[in-house]
Amino acid sequence: MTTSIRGTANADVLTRFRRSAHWKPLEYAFWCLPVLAYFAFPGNYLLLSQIAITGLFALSLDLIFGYAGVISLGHAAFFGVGAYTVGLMGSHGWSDPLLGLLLAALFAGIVGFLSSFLLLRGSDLSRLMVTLGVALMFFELANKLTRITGGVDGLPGITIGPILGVFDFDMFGRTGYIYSVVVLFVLFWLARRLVRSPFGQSLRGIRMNALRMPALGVPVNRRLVKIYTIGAAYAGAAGALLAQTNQFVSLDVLSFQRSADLLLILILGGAGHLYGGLIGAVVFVVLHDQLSDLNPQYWQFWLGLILVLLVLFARGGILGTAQQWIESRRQRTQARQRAGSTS
Amino acid sequence: MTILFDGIASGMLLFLISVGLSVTLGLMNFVNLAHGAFAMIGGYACVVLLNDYGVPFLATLPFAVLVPALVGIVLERTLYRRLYAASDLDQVLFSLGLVFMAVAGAHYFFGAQQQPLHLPDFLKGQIHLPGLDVGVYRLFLVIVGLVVAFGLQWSVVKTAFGARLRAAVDNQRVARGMGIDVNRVFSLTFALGSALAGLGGALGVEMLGLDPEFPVKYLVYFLIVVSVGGSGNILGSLYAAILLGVADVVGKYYIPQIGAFIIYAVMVATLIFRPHGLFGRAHK
Amino acid sequence: MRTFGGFVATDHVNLVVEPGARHALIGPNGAGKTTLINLLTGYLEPSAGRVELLGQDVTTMAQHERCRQGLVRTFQINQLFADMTVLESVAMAVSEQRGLGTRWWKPLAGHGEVVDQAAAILERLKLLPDAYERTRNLAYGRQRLIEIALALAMRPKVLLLDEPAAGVPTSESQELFETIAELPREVTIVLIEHDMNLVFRFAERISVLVSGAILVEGAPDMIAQHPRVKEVYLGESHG
Amino acid sequence: KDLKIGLVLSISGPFADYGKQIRRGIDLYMAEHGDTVAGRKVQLIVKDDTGIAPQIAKRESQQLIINDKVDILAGYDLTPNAFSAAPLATEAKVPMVVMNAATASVVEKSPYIVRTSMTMPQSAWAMAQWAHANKVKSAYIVVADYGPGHDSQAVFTKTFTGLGGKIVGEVRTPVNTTDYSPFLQRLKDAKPDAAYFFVPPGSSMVALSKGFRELGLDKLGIKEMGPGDMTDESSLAALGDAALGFITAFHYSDAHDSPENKAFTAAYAKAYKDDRPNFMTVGGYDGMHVIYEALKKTKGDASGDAFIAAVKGLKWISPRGPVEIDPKTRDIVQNEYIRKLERVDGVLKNVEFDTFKAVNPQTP
Amino acid sequence: MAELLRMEQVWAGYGDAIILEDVSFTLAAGDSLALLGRNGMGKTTLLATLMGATRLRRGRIPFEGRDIATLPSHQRARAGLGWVPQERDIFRSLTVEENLTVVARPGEWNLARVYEMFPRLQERRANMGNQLSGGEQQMLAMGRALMLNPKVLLLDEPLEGLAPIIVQELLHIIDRMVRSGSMAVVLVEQHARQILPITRQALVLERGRVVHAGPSDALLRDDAALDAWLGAGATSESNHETTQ
Ligand SMILES: Nc1ncnc2c1ncn2[C@@H]1O[C@H](COP(=O)(O)OP(=O)(O)OP(=O)(O)O)[C@@H](O)[C@H]1O
Ligand SMILES: Nc1ncnc2c1ncn2[C@@H]1O[C@H](COP(=O)(O)OP(=O)(O)OP(=O)(O)O)[C@@H](O)[C@H]1O
Ligand SMILES: [Mg+2]
Ligand SMILES: [Mg+2]
Repeated sequence: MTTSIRGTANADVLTRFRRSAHWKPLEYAFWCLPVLAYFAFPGNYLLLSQIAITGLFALSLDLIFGYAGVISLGHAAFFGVGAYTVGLMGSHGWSDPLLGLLLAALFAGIVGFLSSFLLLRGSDLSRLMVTLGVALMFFELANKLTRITGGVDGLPGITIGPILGVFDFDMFGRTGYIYSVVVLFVLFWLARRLVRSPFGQSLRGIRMNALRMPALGVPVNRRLVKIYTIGAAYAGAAGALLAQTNQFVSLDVLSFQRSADLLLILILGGAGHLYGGLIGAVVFVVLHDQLSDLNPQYWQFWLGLILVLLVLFARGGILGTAQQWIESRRQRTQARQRAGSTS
Repeated sequence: MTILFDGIASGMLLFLISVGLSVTLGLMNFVNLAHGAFAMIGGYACVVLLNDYGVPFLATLPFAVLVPALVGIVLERTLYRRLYAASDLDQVLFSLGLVFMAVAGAHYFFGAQQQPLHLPDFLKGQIHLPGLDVGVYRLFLVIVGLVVAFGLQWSVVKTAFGARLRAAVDNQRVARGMGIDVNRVFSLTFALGSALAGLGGALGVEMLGLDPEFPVKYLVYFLIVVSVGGSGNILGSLYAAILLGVADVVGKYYIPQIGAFIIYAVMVATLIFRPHGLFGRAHK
Repeated sequence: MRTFGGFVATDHVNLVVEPGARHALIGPNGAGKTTLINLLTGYLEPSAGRVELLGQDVTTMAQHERCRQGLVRTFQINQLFADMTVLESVAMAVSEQRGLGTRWWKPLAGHGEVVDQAAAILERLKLLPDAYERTRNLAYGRQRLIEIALALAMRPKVLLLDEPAAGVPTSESQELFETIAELPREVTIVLIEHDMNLVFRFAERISVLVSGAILVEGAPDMIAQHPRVKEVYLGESHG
Repeated sequence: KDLKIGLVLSISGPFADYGKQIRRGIDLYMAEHGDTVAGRKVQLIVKDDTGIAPQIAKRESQQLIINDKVDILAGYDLTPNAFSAAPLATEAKVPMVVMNAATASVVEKSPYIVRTSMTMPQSAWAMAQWAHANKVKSAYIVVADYGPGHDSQAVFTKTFTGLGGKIVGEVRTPVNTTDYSPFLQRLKDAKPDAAYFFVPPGSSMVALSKGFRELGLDKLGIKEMGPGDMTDESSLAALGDAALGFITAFHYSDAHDSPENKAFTAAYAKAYKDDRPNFMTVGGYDGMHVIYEALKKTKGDASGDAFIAAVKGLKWISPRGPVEIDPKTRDIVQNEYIRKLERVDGVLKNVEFDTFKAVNPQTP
Repeated sequence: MAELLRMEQVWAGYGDAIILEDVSFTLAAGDSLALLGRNGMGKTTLLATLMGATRLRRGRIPFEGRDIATLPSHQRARAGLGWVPQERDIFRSLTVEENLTVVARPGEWNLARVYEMFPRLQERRANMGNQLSGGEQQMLAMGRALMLNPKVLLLDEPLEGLAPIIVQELLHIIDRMVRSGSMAVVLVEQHARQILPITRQALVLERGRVVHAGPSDALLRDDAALDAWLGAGATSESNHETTQ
């Protein structure tokens, strides 16, 4: 061990840190995938846009759960608010998609802001239950207001105008797919900046040790309210995308199943990495699609089995496991070097 | 009066089907969402014996307790054990996986349809008292519920076993280092939780029905009871269940329009004001 | 005054710490020293009484506000960020101190001054070699240093140290105290410590807390000779 | 060239039983009538929509159209799923045979939709008519708080009060209600001549009828009635004797007395032991019938316009009785039977005892 | 003195990381061992390895003639190892008294004796474990280990955070226990000066390896060696600047 790390050594240490926020080659590669998929699977644009939308939805949960550590089993509430915003606008003749997206995010954000105050105290379990309770109440509300929401049957006949007045949503879902991916990318890019900023770092701090943060001058509650609102707005945007690409909204956008699946997707991919939600969405949606084609009656069984195996052998989700693997390899090489130098 | 009694009885049913979860989640701190699957095993054990083998209802109950307990022990030894130290979420994910498998399995073996259950005559009907009509089965539930609650409280929570369990939950590594056989304590407790789940499942068939979706359908209710009661507290779950049952039934009688809202509203309100449940302590 | 249920943990403590003081707080285990710090920083609310900071009443001020006013503490039992690297933890604290905590556009690593300052603190505490190590993988003693580093990052006006040297080997605790002693004279320091070598060398004034109340207060020499203090706290070996 | 039919059904999830029965109806029909029609071999491609999941249903339908290039879409056991797929049928001009989804407005969502099941209003209308004709002056309504419940409630109320009956109380209960006693207690206090129920079959129905008897409402002479979904053949086993005497209006009972139904039930019993056909089986069975007949007429042309033209006005004797595809709405016109739940030779049956002929599916 | 506990060429660590390399020592009944070393050198890891709470890669650990290397942790405790973990690790949701009784095994140490030794604990007996002051937790951890009536007591920095008067008392008690031969003790401590006088032999760890083993009194006199292994200040109050 050397004790004097002045000058160049110090600078070296810091450059490594400074570089940590740059885009990595792997990330560039990742974002080529949606483009490749566009050419590779022309008949599957609906599936692909569903992946993008689910990915965005998972991203929204990652912001509040993966970074700030606020667990939610009711995230579908915001998704649903976004979807119904677009749906109701669409069935009343307000068909501009970008305006719809914006308003959906706005409304979901407002609902998120208001409900965030319910979450400020409490343990994981109570947060889980409070979010769940709120979402269930939203579900019941939409169910009861059959006249406005169409209830279980849903809101058919939503008209969505062309994007920017030019690109029409077609049956093959091509426009919808490009639109979803572009929205996803833009929002991802913003989120990426956010989580690497001081604000994002303070969220991680809150997740790891919320008790310590006030002693660093951090108003924990205010930060939580902020990120919860942002996460809700993101979820609302995802809901809006779903409503727009499907031109249909029904109660299932608010369902418990959706919240639960979402949590599953995020954990599957690995929470707290931003990409975890996206990868989880790809894997989950594709798996679901394939398994239910192969073995429709028992696809749930295989899904269950995969979950169990995942938790037993690949904790931390796909990205978490990859990271662990890299870290343990690093440790092993270190150990080997040490053994070499001491002997 | 009758409404109040019905409320208590429906609370007792809530308690019975979720008490197993109070044990695994509340005492062991394992977020076992597969609780409903164990309850379902108990339910099917009861129904199959009753319908296919003609075993009388009460005589099926021991099996409804034993079968899930055995399954519980086996799963605990092989799978659950590896996850005690895992995060809540990993436990959630894992047990959800089990639920999915259980649902598909039940589909495969028993089909998608509701299972019939026919109570013996002495458990049917109502006793009419002045001003109070008491459903016999409801009364039966109330009695069983009380026996289970107080039995558990005195045999597990307040004893040396309970202290060892809490120690093991607080810090497994150190508990082992202090000579506590953590594995055995956990195995036994888990088996107990599964057994209670099975009992609740069997007793619940009459009122909740039984089909492969059972573990998913009532999951939310199990969780509500345990979280409102506060984890680590059996009697807390009992009081919470009764509170919820009464609120639900009374609400439905007097203001039926608001239907399902009541139970959720009670839960959310409770958890906002008492984040660790009515009787819970800060934990974990 | 603070009670837990019926138990009185600190009882009508009147403690005045002068600006720029080097003040030690000692007393038997369970005397209420940590509780007192918790009260000062707003971690606990007093059942009765007032807390003033630099002439301003802060009794009802939230914890983080007091911290921003310069009232900074360390914890007796480490309160760290297990999954962050050492550099990240400290850089986070620095950025909060500079009021950047709500900036969400520029990456933390892009705030040059913040990173430099964090690195300087790590260097001062000899933590640089572990800059990229995750906190949880460090031995206890090194984690202890991060606790101090976080406090230093907050540029305290008043620094409350709760057994900072516990778990740090003697050799390194010496260095640690030198680092603390190097802090500018304007910084007021209140120290809780059971290692009398450190206390007597460092403190200019000592208060002895017993059963939630101040027993005596005075210069180190006086305390070391005080018979009651010897009886309840120091024992025979000192003085 | 093969005739590809894309089936979108609930094969997993809470409605798996629907998918199963519809599929059996289809298979029975094909077993009886061969797998070739108008010179084209019929090929089924089955997709699972996993329950109420409109975007999955839409996606599966789209893939069926684009990737599998199916000629006909069929299945659709749940209304939202049918709604979401309807625009695709319109855009691709593919016929869409709805075999269950029962909300009245489904057929309006695309000119290429034809329905072979039923609508909610049909049974509610028939029930109200029958109640009025049988001296029921006042009724109390208990329906599950969701779309179909709301529909059923509205049609019953409108028809019944139109005929001069009185609704003395109504309540919408949460879909997953397990204990109906508070609601039934209110019903008891209101002392109606009859109770009109609509709750999902399965656990809710079991709980409802057990509660009804536990409170002794049957002994007070209050008639129990409602749409026949609640006592469909698949759920009878679980119901047991708890609902004996329940009066329902519906278009199909496996106890329907006709040679067509005898043959149908016999074929079913032979193929699937220990199980009984229900209205969904018939929906699937008749759906295939419509496809076969239409193709015979068009000589194998399954393009949307030709197919729909051929379907309009189609008439045949189904196992459920005489039926017709309404040329205007492409919806099914059929008899509604009034039945009573009884044990016949130890088996629970919906025994038909009254008939309303050719009931219009769109709010009669 | 008869051999009680031995470590033979033990390699151990956490996960993939190997911390202890080729560590051996022997402890006789009634013997006492001071385990020294700077921060992060593996002292805690060594105790945890004895308790079976790390990943053992290689080596044997005979205890009373039986190799306990493969025994699960709780059986080692029952066989006679008593552990005071460095971070105290009090059971938070048990009261002070439950913390003590939950691990109790028959022997000379019982509730009354522990309370006699730490009257403070008796005063706080109904407190929850997580509502104790730092020093009280330390006392409780010590008391809890004694309730096991172990043959070997493993103490990981037990003096940390205790008031000087208690420290002196505790050192006395340990000294007495060792002298009376009732219990063997392994003592980890930063303050070498305080414990070398009351232990018989000393072991110094450096980066997971044993760099010195020998009688305590010799080491106590050998300032140079102490300086080299434990850093300046370990030996004297005066301080020099840099050390490697
Ligand atoms: N939450 C609590 N509930 C009840 N009693 C408590 C709580 N927190 C602390 N105490 C009690 O208050 C007393 C003072 O504790 P405090 O932590 O302030 O002591 P201390 O002086 O810091 O001691 P030490 O030197 O051992 O750290 C202790 O006896 C402790 O048991
Ligand atoms: N759980 C763990 N996982 C991985 N590495 C660990 C873990 N605990 C400790 N280490 C590493 O093992 C090494 C030895 O740690 P150990 O705690 O045994 O040191 P120590 O000598 O007890 O130090 P201290 O005096 O600070 O208590 C350190 O380098 C530490 O980083
Ligand atoms: Mg303290
Ligand atoms: Mg250590």
